Amino acid sequence: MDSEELLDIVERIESGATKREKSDRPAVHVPVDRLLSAMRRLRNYQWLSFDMLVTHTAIDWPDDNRFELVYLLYSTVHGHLLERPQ
Amino acid sequence: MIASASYTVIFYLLAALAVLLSLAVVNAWKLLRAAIALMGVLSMSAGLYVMLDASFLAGVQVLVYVGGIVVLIVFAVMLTRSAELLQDNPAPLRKILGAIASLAFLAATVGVFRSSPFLLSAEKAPLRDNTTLIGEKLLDYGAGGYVLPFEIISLLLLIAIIGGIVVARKTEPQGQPFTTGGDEAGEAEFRPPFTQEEHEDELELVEK
Amino acid sequence: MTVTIRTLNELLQPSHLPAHPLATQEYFVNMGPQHPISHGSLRLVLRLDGETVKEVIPVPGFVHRGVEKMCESLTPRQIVPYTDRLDYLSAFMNNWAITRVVETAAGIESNERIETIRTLMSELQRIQSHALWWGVTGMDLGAFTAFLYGFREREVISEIFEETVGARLTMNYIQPGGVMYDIHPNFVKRVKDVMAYMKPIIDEYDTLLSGNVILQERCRNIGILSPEKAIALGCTGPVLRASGVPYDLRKMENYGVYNKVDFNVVVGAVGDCWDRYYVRMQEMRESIRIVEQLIDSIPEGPTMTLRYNLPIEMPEGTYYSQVETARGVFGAFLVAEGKSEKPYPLHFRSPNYNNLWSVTALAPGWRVADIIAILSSLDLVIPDIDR
Amino acid sequence: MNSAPHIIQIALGAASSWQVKTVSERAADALSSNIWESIAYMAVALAAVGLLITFLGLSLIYVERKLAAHFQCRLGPMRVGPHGIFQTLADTIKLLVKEDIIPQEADKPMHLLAPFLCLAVPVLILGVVPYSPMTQIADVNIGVLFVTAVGGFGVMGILLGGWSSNNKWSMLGAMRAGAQIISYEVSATLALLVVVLFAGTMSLAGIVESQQQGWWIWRAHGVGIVAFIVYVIASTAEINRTPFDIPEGESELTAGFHTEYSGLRFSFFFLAEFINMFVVAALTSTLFLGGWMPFHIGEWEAFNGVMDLVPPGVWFVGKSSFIIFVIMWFRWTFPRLRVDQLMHLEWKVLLPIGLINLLAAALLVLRHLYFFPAA
Repeated sequence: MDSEELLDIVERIESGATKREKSDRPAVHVPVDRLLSAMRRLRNYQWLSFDMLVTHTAIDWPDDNRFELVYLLYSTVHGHLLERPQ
Repeated sequence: MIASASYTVIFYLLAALAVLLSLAVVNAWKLLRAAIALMGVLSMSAGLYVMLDASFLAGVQVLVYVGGIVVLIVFAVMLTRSAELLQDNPAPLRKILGAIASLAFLAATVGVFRSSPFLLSAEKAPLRDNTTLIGEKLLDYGAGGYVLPFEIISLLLLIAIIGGIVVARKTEPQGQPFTTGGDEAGEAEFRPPFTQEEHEDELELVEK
Repeated sequence: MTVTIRTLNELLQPSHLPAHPLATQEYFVNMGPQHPISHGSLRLVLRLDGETVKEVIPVPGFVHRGVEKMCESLTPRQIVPYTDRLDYLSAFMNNWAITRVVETAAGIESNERIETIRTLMSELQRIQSHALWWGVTGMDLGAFTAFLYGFREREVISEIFEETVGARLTMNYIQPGGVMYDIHPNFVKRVKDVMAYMKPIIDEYDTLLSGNVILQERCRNIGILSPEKAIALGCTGPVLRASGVPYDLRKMENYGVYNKVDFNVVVGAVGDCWDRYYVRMQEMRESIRIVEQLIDSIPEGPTMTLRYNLPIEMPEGTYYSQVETARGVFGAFLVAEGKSEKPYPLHFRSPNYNNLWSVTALAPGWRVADIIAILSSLDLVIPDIDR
Repeated sequence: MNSAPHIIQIALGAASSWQVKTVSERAADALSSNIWESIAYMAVALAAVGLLITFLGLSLIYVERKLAAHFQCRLGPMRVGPHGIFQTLADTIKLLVKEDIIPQEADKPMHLLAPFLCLAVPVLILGVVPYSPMTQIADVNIGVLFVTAVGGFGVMGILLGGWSSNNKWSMLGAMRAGAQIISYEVSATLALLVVVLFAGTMSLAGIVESQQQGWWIWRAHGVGIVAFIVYVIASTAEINRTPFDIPEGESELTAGFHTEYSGLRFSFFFLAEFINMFVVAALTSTLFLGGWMPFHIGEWEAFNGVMDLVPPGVWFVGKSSFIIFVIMWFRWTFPRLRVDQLMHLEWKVLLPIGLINLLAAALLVLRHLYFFPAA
């Protein structure tokens, strides 16, 4: 699964997602208010089943006065890894 | 001569220790110390039994009272909040009643001592090895035998054991390992049943 | 979804006196930070009812050194020795994780020889780590002799490392662009000898401890971790595999030369302490197989593809790489700004941290002695938890 | 110059009038005539027990270390003296000069009393063990009962030590120890009763003498073997040795009931453990393996004659050492049981076996069904 495919999927299940540039793994941005429902669907849809939160970290961007939360999801059923900065 | 003198000395030593330790039992502020003093008292009385050539009785005294009963008392003390039990100051009425009861007991004891004739004869207990005799007496069903009381006591003990188990048994159902209520509830919230809309959503996506 | 956050003080409030006169009162004890089971400075607060564990509250942080923060002011090559100090029993694998992320970021190519050496070293260390774990488990469960047997085998493999790397614990060997030194001329022969020695040794471990009825009684059906729970808690490595999830990065992520060797991913059936025990025992055998397949055909080539004095330039972006260490997935998440070689933030995903929290789900309902079996079956390394 | 035959004559006369008597009997006899002689006998007995304890403490700890080391493919102590034989001595001195720490919130008198109670038990029992026909301090006619009765003080020592330390781990250890020792005492006593039934006496010297025709472990038609195994298991549990070292379970309870002890008082607990081990071994060999009786095979006179050449003391020490070795072997091989498994083993396995065994033994004794029937 590459970034484009992932974006396509996340766009369809949850609107407002954009592709995360400059990442070595498939990654999308999800607005903070859509996060919970997006995560829930990513986990619960059987053909996605991102059931494992591999790691969770944050990147601080003091210049933009914001920080980014990073969720690394993995599906033990399908074996695909998804990185979701938000 | 020396033998009987040392015998007397040892007797008074044991007796004095027993009295002192008994006082310690009633006066100790900590229950556990009282229990330890009680252990001392019982050991001293075991010593007195030995002096009377009743060594089997002495052994049983130590085995049952020190090894069993005092250990049980200590267990009970350790498992309860003994410190708080001693904090309450008894009411005056209780103090008076206690004093009356102990005085009455003293009077009764003195009365018994005065009325009973003590056989302080020169001939001591004739048996050195009285263990065999005890065994024979206990299991003899003849005229001088005690097999019936012995068996009745066994039955009584059995009843006491069963009663103890019934009293101490927990009646509420035991929880299964790992079913912590809070955790399961959180999970149920985290994984909601699919709504109809979501289900159609998924079907649609799968078709594409 | 609501999340209740309670502070440690709130968690440690003593329970009220029970209503029932015969009911017992719960109490707290501290298992650690100075306790033989914690194998380091880990504090576990146990809420006990008699000997039954009601709750386990892990309180990590006694060996927190701020490694991730320190790494922000270090160049990739300087970060490598820091990773040794996390899970010191998987030093090679930790080196490899940071090396992989830097290599992906900077686009550094490595060659077959480098990858083979890295794989060999990692697998040797996996055997070593599991051997030590076996000994420590034996010691935790009361069989002290096992501890020294475990150390005996650790020593043999440490000597291989010492010959090539020069170090025995903190390796600092796998570097961005290659490995620090070429393998020692004796390496191949020595590894073959050690592997021939190790095979019967693992059978000896089985005779010594695995077959013991007391060990089986202490481990079987104790601390059962269901696969769903294990995944939800983010457990990895032997802990997850013992629950029956065949999750092994050596098969899933295409790294090293694992795709060229034939080995099995060992999974458990029940997810109890015994499965976690046995998965590790079998993994040692599988690792020996991997080493034996590779040791005869180490390709020729340079062992460093990068000029050592040149800075490593990483273009702007986020990078994540992970490897399978002896205890599970060790990942490094690196954000490069493109301005300097230092990472902007660097985050380590350590396997022990997630594995530790599984004890909160595993422990309730078991006895104090079972906590020992559960904790030693999780195989925790404390510096890796606290970082 | 004719004094030499005279001396020999006196010596022979003494030998012919020499009777096998315990020290306590001699003291009691002397009491009626000469009090100083009696006191001297008592002093001899005390000194003998003291020396025995010192020797046992030093040697058993050294043996345990060396055995453990060889079980674990290492050398053990090697530095102090040849093969490290003075290592234990050095450690003893270290323990003696160490600071004795008493926790602030501890119940001081109880904290100080506990190690003495613990050590008193094996010391008292050492006094009644027949080491050889000539060497016994006191032959109590209730020997077996004395041994089990005195054992009760040991539990008290452990319970007190754990409670008075005011430490939850110590307390847990003490509770476990109390439950464990009391439970296993039942099985141990049942096993002892089997031998008492066969021997018809509770005196330990009497039990040894009753094994002239053969050791009770063989003679008792299998009942003896069962009782022997039950006794070894139960007494290993009673003295808290692996696999039953739950009260001090190092990796669970740090050090169990003696967590808060240091220096001399810790060494008392430590010493008590080792002396207890010897006591158990000595009792096992006395009761089941014939004590100081040599090994005889039926009517094979030549073999029996050779066996008789070995002094009885050596037989006793040899048998005890074997049992000690077995107990140490347990420790360096087995993992530790869990508390409930331990209780399960006692109440659901050992106790029924012990009871049935006692019943069987009673039947055998009633019908006189032992090997080598006594003349």
